[in-house]
Amino acid sequence: MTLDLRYTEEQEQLRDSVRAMLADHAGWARVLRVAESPEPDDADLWRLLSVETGLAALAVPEHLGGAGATLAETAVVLEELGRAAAPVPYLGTAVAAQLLLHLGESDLLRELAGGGIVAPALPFDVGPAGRRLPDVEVSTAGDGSPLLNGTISGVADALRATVLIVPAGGALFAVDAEAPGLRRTAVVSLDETRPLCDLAMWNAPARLLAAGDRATSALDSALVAGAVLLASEQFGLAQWCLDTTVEHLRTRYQFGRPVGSFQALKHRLADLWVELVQARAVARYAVACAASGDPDARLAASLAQAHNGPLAVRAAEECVQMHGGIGFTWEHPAHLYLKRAKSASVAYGTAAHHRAALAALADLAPA
Amino acid sequence: MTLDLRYTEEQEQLRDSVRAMLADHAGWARVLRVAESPEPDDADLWRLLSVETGLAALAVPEHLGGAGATLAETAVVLEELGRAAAPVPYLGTAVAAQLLLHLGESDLLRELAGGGIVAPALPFDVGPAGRRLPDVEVSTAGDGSPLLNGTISGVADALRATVLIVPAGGALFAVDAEAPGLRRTAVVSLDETRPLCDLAMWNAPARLLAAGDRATSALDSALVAGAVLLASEQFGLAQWCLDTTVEHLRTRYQFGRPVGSFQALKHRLADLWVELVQARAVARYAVACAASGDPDARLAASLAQAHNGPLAVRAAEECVQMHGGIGFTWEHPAHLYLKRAKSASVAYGTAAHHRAALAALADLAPA
Amino acid sequence: MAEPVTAESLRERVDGFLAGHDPAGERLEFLRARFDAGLAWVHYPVGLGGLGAPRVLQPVVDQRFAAAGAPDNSPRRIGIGLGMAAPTILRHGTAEQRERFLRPLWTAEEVWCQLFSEPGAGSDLAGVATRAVRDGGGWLIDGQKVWTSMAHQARWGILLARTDPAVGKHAGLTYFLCDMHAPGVEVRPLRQATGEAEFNEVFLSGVRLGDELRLGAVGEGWAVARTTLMNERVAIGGAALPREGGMIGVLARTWRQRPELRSPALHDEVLRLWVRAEALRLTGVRLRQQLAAGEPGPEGSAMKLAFAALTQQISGVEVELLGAEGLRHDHWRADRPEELDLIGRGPTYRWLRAKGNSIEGGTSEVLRNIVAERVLGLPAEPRSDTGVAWKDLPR
Amino acid sequence: MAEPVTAESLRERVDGFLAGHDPAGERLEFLRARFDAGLAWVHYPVGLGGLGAPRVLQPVVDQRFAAAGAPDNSPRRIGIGLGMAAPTILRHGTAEQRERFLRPLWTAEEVWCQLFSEPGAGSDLAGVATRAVRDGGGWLIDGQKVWTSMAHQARWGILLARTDPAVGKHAGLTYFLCDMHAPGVEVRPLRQATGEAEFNEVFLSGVRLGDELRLGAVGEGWAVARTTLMNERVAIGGAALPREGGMIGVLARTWRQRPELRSPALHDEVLRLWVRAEALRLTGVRLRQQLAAGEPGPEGSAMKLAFAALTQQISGVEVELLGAEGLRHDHWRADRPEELDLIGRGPTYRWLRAKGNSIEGGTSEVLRNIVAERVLGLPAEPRSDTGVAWKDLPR
Repeated sequence: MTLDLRYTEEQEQLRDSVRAMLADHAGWARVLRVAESPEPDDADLWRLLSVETGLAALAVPEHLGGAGATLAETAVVLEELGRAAAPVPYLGTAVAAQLLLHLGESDLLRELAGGGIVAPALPFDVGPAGRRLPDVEVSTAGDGSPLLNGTISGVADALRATVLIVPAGGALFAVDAEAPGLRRTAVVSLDETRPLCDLAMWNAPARLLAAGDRATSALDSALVAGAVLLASEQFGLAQWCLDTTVEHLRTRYQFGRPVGSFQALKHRLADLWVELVQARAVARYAVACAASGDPDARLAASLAQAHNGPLAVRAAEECVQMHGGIGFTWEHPAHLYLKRAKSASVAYGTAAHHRAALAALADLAPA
Repeated sequence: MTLDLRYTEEQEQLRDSVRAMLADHAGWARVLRVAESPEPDDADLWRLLSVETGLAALAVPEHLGGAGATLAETAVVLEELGRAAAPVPYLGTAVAAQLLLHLGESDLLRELAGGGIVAPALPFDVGPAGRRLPDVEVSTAGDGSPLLNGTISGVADALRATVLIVPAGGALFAVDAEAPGLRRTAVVSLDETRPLCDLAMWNAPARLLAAGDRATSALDSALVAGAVLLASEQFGLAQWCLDTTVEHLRTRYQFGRPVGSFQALKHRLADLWVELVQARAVARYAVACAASGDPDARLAASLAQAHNGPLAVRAAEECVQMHGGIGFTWEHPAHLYLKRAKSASVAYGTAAHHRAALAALADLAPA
Repeated sequence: MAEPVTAESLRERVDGFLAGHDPAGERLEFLRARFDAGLAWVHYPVGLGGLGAPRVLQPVVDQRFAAAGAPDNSPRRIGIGLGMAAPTILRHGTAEQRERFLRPLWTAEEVWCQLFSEPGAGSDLAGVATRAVRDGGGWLIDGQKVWTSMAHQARWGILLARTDPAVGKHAGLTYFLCDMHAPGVEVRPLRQATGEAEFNEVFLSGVRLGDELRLGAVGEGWAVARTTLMNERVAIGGAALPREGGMIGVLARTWRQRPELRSPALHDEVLRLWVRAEALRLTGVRLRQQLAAGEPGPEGSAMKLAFAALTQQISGVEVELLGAEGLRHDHWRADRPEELDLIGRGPTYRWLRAKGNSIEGGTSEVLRNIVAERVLGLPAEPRSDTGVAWKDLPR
Repeated sequence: MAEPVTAESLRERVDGFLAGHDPAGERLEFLRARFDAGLAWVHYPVGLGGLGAPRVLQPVVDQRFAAAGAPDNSPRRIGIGLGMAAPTILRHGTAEQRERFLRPLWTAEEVWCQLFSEPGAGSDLAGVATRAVRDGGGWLIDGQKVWTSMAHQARWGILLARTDPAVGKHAGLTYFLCDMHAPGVEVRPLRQATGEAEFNEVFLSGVRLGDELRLGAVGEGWAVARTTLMNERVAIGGAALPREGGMIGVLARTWRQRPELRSPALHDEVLRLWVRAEALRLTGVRLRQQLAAGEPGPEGSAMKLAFAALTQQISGVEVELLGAEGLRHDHWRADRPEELDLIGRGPTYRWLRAKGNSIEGGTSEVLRNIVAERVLGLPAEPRSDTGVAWKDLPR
């Protein structure tokens, strides 16, 4: 074990600046307004994160317009986006970037670095462990170019995407979001800070990106990256829930004393903190493995999801409960985190799927 | 649902008298001494329960020397024996009685009612759900009488038994405990209030009790009765743990206040009480079903074990933890209950086995 | 009335009543007549809708009326009136108050709501800040209440208000019957995490209430409120359900009907929840048998605690089982449902709404305190709020 | 000593030392010489076994000695001396005390034990009742201590005793170094649920201690004890283990090697525990990286809490997996083990012994209080024991 699980000084600086920016531009009242609106995300915030600061293309090489950083820095940004429950298509774009990097797709990486949104066209619960890909059929147009037919339900971060990356027939295709025959239908989603949509394709023209092993390996690495990055977002979300609950309990009085002085609540929060300490360690290990191409990356990704998915839900649930009635109202941010945590716990494979994957990876065969 | 889940007045009186008797004759210091001794159980207490009061043969009909009561009364006695962690072979004898009643074996029932110990020769973890029976072979002596060969490990309540009931080759046999070729070896057991033993048979002469469907159905009903009765013992044990912990916390002072005034402990004990309330209901339902031959009896037995087995362990664990250091010493009774609860959680099928059985009984098929 | 009332005599009375009153006739007229015949709530006194009969005989009457196709008084809609206001008025009200309020309450002509909780007084109900100040012969009320279900439909509210801030928090309270149509009462819907607005905020600004609307003596509000709260806890418990009759049935059916969703890990999870749901159901069966036999126990608190935890977990597993499909919500409209229905909408709704089960009607934390102290007899925590004037308590 | 000590210079020093001292020679002589050369604990001051070097450089020295096959000072056997007594003597001791005690402590010539806990003062350590009364120029000690590991081997004990019962409980304490060979010290083995007697009760009856054995000022005992306790918490954490290096490895191997025992429900249980064990292991890896970088954090408390819960659950599942076979115990002899070993014996031993993990070295409840207040910054509970003379506290 030589992987460093700490944050670098640069990463801490990155965190500080992202947190300050989100405090100014993604306060929860604004997040709630975006969630209530028919808009799928916060276009202004996305512009800030992509065009203006380049944070959306951290891992894209500098010569393609990116920042030349790694997954490890991307994960730090996601911790902060989780803290803010920020309504931006950052995760999907980061996963797309991993896939495109794997394929060396310079043009799309350049588009992404320029503020374009490239979205993996995957049901949100498909991950390195989890459900199978939907069947999308590939046919051929008169000019020999590929056409796609099929539906993909429950896709995240795709409603404002400019390009979709569609797995079909064992290969990977790029589909222009404005392509004829492609329809996106917004889904009323549990988590309106990251709403899902359904994709339908009728002879949608597509461009082949990769086929065979090359496609499989690119998709695998993207799915692992998704599980890994999401674990950092979940950690950040859970940390917000703990911090916010602690703050509330320090200042809320009942029975003539701060509610946070009641021992039963203190012990539950202490236990939650114990879990959070571990959530950070597994998230950092997963990031370190994925960023360095360590052979343990796949196991680390499933470990991180098996641990952090349920933890984030539990943190959000405790946050609601310990706020009492106020935490159950629409006008308090807790429900935004609750919904996002639950939605994220399904994303890139549920904890149950990841434990099943670990059974194989850690040689613990079923009964 | 017309089964009455309450205790009758007679049952409450029975409970009072058993509790008073055990308070006089099975205080924990005595239980500890028996557990430490090479003796498998408390022979004096057994004499009191069997010969002197007839409590060991409650369910045996009066014309065979028993009390002519039912499983429901036997279960009340077991609640109290659980409370006392009493070192007597009551459970095994009660299960044997069910089996013998099913077969109409008057002679053995009479022996049992006279203070004899009849033990089912089953590994302690064999139940209506759980592991399979060990293979015991049946051969024939020169005079045509059956001989048994094989080993049965981890049998409870058998060390002082006068007769063993052995399942072999799909049939049921009675084997005299003094029979040549039968060897009982005491096992150093986690729970020395109900120690296990290993049985080895080399051409042990046996008497056929039943074969075929009759044997299967008698064994099934005995195993269901075992799971059902044990659930009441587990409830009684858990109730002792809660009561004792509450009493300790009311009288133990730390930080200038009774430890029981600390909210974190109060909430944990309240949660435990919530489980206990349910444990009593499922135990009484199982008893009511088994006593009345309700077709739901098998489901009720697995439900009761799936619920009460883990609950009793948790109650004993909380008892140890909330007593602090003193609860971890040999000279405090908590460890006797801890060990008995864990041992009982394996008996007649573990909770995991019973949940698997419920999957079939409640039509919840596996993946 | 010298003769004791029995199940048999009650059945006869109902049959006699039905002979003279057509169950298919005008609903309100029928209900009023039933009340006047003492067949509303038979354990209430004669003249107030009852016969002074044992409470356990009520089902005999209800079943007889239901069998005859008689109209009911929409008991779920007027649950707060029946469950909380009525027993409190009966116990603490004057003859005039009982006379005035109980009949229209029972016939559902007048809906009631409960004005207890405040933004600053949730778990600590005795800490309410809403002021009631003497104003001529009556009272002037100012304050804000919250989590008031049915306030937008209610004619009357049971109100806890502070009449003396200079004494200890329990001592300075008085209980009122608040006219929800009085000037200064403003009801605003309170939207919750599900998007709905089951509840309301109620703003009381210079609301004038006559002294005849005071229930119990000045300064006795906490004692009166305890009657209300005690009855709230008894009321919770719900009806007897068959196996898989509750939320577990939804999960079990999805498991059975959608084999493609199953995974081994969730199988055991479903089974664990099934065990807990069935254990809780049997606990309810046993509790009802005890109540019917006149042996009430504290198990109702256990049921509320277990129910809240269980519904939260079952619905959480349902969403997980469905995967991305389980993340689809039906709508976020700010509906105003009048009854809690955890089954009617989809999995995400169930999961969100169930979060409220451990908060409403006494948080699970408060309930655990009560169980620990009143059921188990564990000592109270050292208090920080006794012997201190309410106005001097930190808030 | 003007030059700063570096890893390189330390390696040179060790090599120089080894050139002059044969690692295969007489053990005690070698250890004493190592101490005198400042190569015992390099962060201690010069003259007291150290070089005033950064603490993080200690492994450099230890590894160099180990590589040369040098004898060690059996660090686990003298853990209480190294981890608790030494830092306290260093910080609060007089020059004479440091001189007298640190060298034989480090060389393991003198084993130490801790005389803090009492039957009536466990979680509430500051409530100790053992009295120390002035007796001429020294002190007379009377009382009873409990949970004292190594007392039967120890030459010295660190002792917390009450010198003034008439003041608040923290203010009336004084800290002593107790001569375990003094008349009136009686050590009795304390048998625990496992059957073993790892610990002792220590009865102190009229034990005379000279005033030179007082550590810190009279009435300053609590402040001195805090140094000890702080170091106890730092000490817990254990060594870095490879994946499956702990108790989870035993369970995983049984799962792999005994397919006939497997059941689907336990499969998911084993996987859940595997996830938690690996998460905890990685947390330890990260914590050690932080410590090595000189950035200590409060995560050690998290590790102790999680470790206790996890070992209890893993061993519980192991017994369940084995079924009746898992109920076989090896022996109930009252052995006196000197080291905690959760792996060496069987499943039932592991399960029983792990119960102690959430009690010893600060119960999990006390630790949660500390985390809530010191890490999360949640407010303290109202105290019942401040501003009250110790003798007047309810007990």
